Amino acid sequence: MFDTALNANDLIFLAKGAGMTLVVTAISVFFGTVLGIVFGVFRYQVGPWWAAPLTFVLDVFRSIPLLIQLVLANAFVTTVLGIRISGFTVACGVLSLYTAAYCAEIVRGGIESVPLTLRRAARSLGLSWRQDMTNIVMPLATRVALPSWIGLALGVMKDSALVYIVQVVELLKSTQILITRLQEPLFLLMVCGAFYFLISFPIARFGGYLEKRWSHD
Amino acid sequence: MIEIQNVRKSFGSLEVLKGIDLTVAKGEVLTIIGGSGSGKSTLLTCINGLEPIDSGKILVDGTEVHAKATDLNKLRQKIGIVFQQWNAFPHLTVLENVMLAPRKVLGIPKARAEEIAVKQLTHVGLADKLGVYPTRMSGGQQQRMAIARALAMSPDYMLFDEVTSALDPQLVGEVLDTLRMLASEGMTMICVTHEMKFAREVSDRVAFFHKGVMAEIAPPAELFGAPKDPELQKFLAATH
Amino acid sequence: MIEIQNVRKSFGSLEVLKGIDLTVAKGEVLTIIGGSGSGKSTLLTCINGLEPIDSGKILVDGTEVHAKATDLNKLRQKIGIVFQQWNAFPHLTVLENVMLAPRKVLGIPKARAEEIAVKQLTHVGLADKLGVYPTRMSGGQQQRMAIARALAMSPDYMLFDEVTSALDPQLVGEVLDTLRMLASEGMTMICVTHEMKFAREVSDRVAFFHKGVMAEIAPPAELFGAPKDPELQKFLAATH
Amino acid sequence: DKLDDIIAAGTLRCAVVLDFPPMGSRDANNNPQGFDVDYCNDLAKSLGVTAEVVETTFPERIPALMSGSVDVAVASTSDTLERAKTVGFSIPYYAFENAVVSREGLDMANWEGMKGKTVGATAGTYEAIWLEGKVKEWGAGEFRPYQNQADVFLALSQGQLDATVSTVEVAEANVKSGNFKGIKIVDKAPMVPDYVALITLREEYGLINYMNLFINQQVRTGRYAELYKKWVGEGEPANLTIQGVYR
Amino acid sequence: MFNYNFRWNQALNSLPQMLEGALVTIEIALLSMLIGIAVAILLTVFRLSGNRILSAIATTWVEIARNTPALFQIYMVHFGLGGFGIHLSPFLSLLIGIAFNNAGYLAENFRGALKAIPDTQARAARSLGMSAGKAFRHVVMPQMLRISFLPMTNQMVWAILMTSLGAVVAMNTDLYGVTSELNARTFRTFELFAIAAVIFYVITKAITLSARVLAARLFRY
Ligand SMILES: Nc1ncnc2c1ncn2[C@@H]1O[C@H](COP(=O)(O)OP(=O)(O)OP(=O)(O)O)[C@@H](O)[C@H]1O
Ligand SMILES: Nc1ncnc2c1ncn2[C@@H]1O[C@H](COP(=O)(O)OP(=O)(O)OP(=O)(O)O)[C@@H](O)[C@H]1O
Ligand SMILES: [Mg+2]
Ligand SMILES: [Mg+2]
Repeated sequence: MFDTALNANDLIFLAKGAGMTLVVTAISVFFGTVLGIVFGVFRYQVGPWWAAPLTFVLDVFRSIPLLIQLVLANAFVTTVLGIRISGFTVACGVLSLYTAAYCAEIVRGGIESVPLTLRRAARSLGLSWRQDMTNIVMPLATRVALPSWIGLALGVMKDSALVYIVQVVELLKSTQILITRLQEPLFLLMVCGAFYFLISFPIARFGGYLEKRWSHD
Repeated sequence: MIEIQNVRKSFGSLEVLKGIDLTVAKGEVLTIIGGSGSGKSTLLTCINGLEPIDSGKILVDGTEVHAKATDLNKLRQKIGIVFQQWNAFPHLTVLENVMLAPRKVLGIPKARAEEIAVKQLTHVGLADKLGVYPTRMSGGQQQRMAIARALAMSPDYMLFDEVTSALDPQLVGEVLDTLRMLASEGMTMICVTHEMKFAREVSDRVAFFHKGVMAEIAPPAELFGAPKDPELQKFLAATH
Repeated sequence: MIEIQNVRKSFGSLEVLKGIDLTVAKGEVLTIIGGSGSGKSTLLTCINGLEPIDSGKILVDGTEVHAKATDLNKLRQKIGIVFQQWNAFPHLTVLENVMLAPRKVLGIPKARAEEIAVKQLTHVGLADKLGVYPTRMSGGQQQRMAIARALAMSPDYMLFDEVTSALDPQLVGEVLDTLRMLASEGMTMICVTHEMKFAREVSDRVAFFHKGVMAEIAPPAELFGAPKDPELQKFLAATH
Repeated sequence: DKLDDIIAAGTLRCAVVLDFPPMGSRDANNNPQGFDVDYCNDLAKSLGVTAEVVETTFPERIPALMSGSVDVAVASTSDTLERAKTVGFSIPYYAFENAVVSREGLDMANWEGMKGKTVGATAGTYEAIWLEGKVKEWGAGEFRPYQNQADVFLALSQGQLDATVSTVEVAEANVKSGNFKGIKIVDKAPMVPDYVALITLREEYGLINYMNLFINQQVRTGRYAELYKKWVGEGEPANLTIQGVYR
Repeated sequence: MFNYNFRWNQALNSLPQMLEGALVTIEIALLSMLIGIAVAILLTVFRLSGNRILSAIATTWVEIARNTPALFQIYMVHFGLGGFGIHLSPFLSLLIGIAFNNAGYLAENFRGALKAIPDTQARAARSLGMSAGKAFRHVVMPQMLRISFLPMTNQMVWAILMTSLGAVVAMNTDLYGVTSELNARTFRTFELFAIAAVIFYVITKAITLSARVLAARLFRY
């Protein structure tokens, strides 16, 4: 089973696909997290009533298959609006918003976990809202939110397998391309699955460890 | 001087403060006693502007707390406040807890802020706990740390809201001793407390709150010795 | 009859029971007292086979509890046990809690099981709570329900492990009254308790455990009146 | 218009399907190659611009065009009337015959043997639409549209499918490669030859006109036959004219 | 504002077909949840059993399900098993792929839920004479299911969303499959997928709302 026609070039090709998976993931997680923090803080700050429109929009991103989001966004931007942008940009844009939708919930949960009395204590020492947010809320909320955030980031990495639909050649797609040429589907899929697993598994375990450790304090 | 003039405050349809008038002079120690829900905590959080008020005025050294133009962050530096529980920032060491506000709010350089913090922590008897995280300390030590943290801002006034009521009985003493020490040093203080013995000993005046109204205010000997308000009489009977 | 013969039991390197010998006759009420960690709870859970033992023997009506051939599920039907807390199954109503074991273990038809359950619940004074979920009841009511649940299996023996110690003081009385009632009805009982007054009144004999050893056993008048063991004297001095 | 835009931009972006040998595939370095890739390069050269090959799947090629991610598709697109409502076709640049491919050990004498069997093809292709229609007509058997040609042959060789229909060229290439064990060509599929054309947006008459002339020139200059020999091999390339049609 | 001509009529004509597809999507999601819950309970029991081999099997299952893309899992069910001569129809491949994923995630949830149930509950049940199995079935499991009800609802939503991955195993009767087939024929990509998106949204909302109602009726304690 392991005698394979896979050559060094193919490995580089696969590595490029894996690189694309990681790049798309990194960009989306970065912008998604930034947006998620903004949305999450906003939702917490203005209360459920004023945040309702935002809540609805974010909810939509969590209620529609990512594949359809990608197809729709691509069709909308390029066909309907007639703007020429690359599939890569569409993929990163959609995945970022998708990430932000989940991240906002995590952020809100994290902020809510900081006892109100602690925030009052900070404010009554003369700390401004911003200083309270950066010095008290952020460090404490991070402890609560980080494990879920790690789970989210890994989820985005796995979901990025779907961006092939907008012509981005990521890991799973490069694997399929090689399968077409080499016709060794099982072996190549194993390699591909192992890649995801080897990245995801240790990080997921690390997240679990952090959760356990921090819930003890 | 803290001047409270006819202050009213409601949460929704619940009127919590029904026109409070009260003046606390420089150097005075005022204790507030009263049943649960009578509005004591609410009054304290109004004094340093954490809660808005519906009508009336609160002046601290002549500055109106709830005026639009007032810089609350600046005003709060004058008024230290310590709450019942959850006072310590759990992610910072004791020293860092106390240094935080001087550095971030007053912009004091690190070395100088540390000096101040060590001084105040020594003052409340925590000189040996500097590097410790609050979760590793007893409730009484955490409360004393919170006091040091407020003192590090060199406030002119200190507000204490039942700082001992979440503590195990054997830890209450050490915190009350710290308050006594502050009182003897001439700090202007408003203490909400259930410790009648402490109130009697330390206060210049004691105020009794009942259902959002300040029903009686008098020097402790008079208030405890010859209570006039019938609700106060009931209250004292129940607590003795 | 419950016969405990030289029972030893360790958790890892910690020896919790260091050779216990004890016999409880039919109809007897035995109380066990002793400090925290002295092995009282462990002994009870060994009696109904929830915990294995390292050496020695426990016989219930002549059946060896820890013998391989013993059908523990069958044996446990004879021995009711009620723990300190978390006894009630929160997803079932009071009635369902009590009916569960008769139906699932004994295979009694629903109608008959309900009859039994209602009878036992009435017995412990919960006839008006049948459809209520345990989380809606006080701790004392939950404990009485747990007693009724054990009684519904018509056990020959009842073991009680500090059934009142997680309760608010005002709820303790109602549960102790239920135990008293059972004792007066002739149930064979082993009660681990910290309630000395109860032990004195109800027990035929009282056993004092200290660090895994049964240091003294005697009728209550003798044990409380003239304690011989020095540790028991200390223990009684501390609790009085 | 688009023709000017392409010349101004200096690049021609072609959608090509790369799991469809010999028309499109990847070489050992995983670079695109094949008949369609060469046609794209020729078209770019004639325009005096550089070619950029964008890989698409069969189901994706028209959306890619509509969304402007490519300028034209050189992707063996069958010129159906239904599609002509949405996109603009050139004259045919190639014509496929289709073959029925089945597994060894399966008793299938001719194309009618597919009746009642589990058959499949690449989603969205000419032969898939034909085959699905046949299955409906027979009222027996099952049709499965896979996402790409490779999956179809993989399913066939695993025994998940009993037969497929694909172009003769593709069928022969895959049977010959030996990558898929136990598949064999059974029969020609009784379909009208599958004429395929270059496509671009419906309203780009200038570009369509240019492409028509380009295809004509390819045949005239012998480039058509040359590339046929290079990619398909022996035999005659299909005649792109249809007898008895006024043009 | 747009140069694009929306042709909603043409797409809306396909609505009946798409709604039929939606039914298939719901069917797959529901079945995959039922299978997923049953298997997850089994995996949970395996992990509790103390048997090395059983708990290794369960752990492997859980970790693969949680650490590889669902798309990959579904593809492997079809072509991976196919390589061993096990041929599953697109429907079954998709169903089993999603159920595999569900079971892995749910088993992890159940484990967390079990930690939240005090072990005195099982002890109380055992001391009433219940066997380990009965104690688990009648006392522990119902409480576990209650604690994991919200995660289960989320997983159900995920199952609905995952049906869209069926195209890789030639699934063409579910909502996504029907939509993409219509798209291949008419190329009204935006209109068709917009309608599909709305249907998906309605389905997931219906699920979360009915889960809320169900929770209120099921868990009255
Ligand atoms: N943020 C709030 N929103 C709504 N109601 C509030 C809020 N804070 C306090 N209250 C209500 O206002 C009333 C007065 O509360 P306050 O905390 O001032 O009482 P207190 O005298 O400090 O009582 P205690 O001795 O229990 O601390 C109470 O009925 C309380 O429930
Ligand atoms: N499952 C266990 N694993 C390890 N150690 C245990 C376990 N159960 C009990 N122990 C230890 O055994 C000792 C005796 O425990 P036991 O619960 O029998 O004491 P007890 O007399 O009932 O005390 P208490 O009055 O506090 O209930 C204690 O030191 C306890 O920590
Ligand atoms: Mg208060
Ligand atoms: Mg015990």
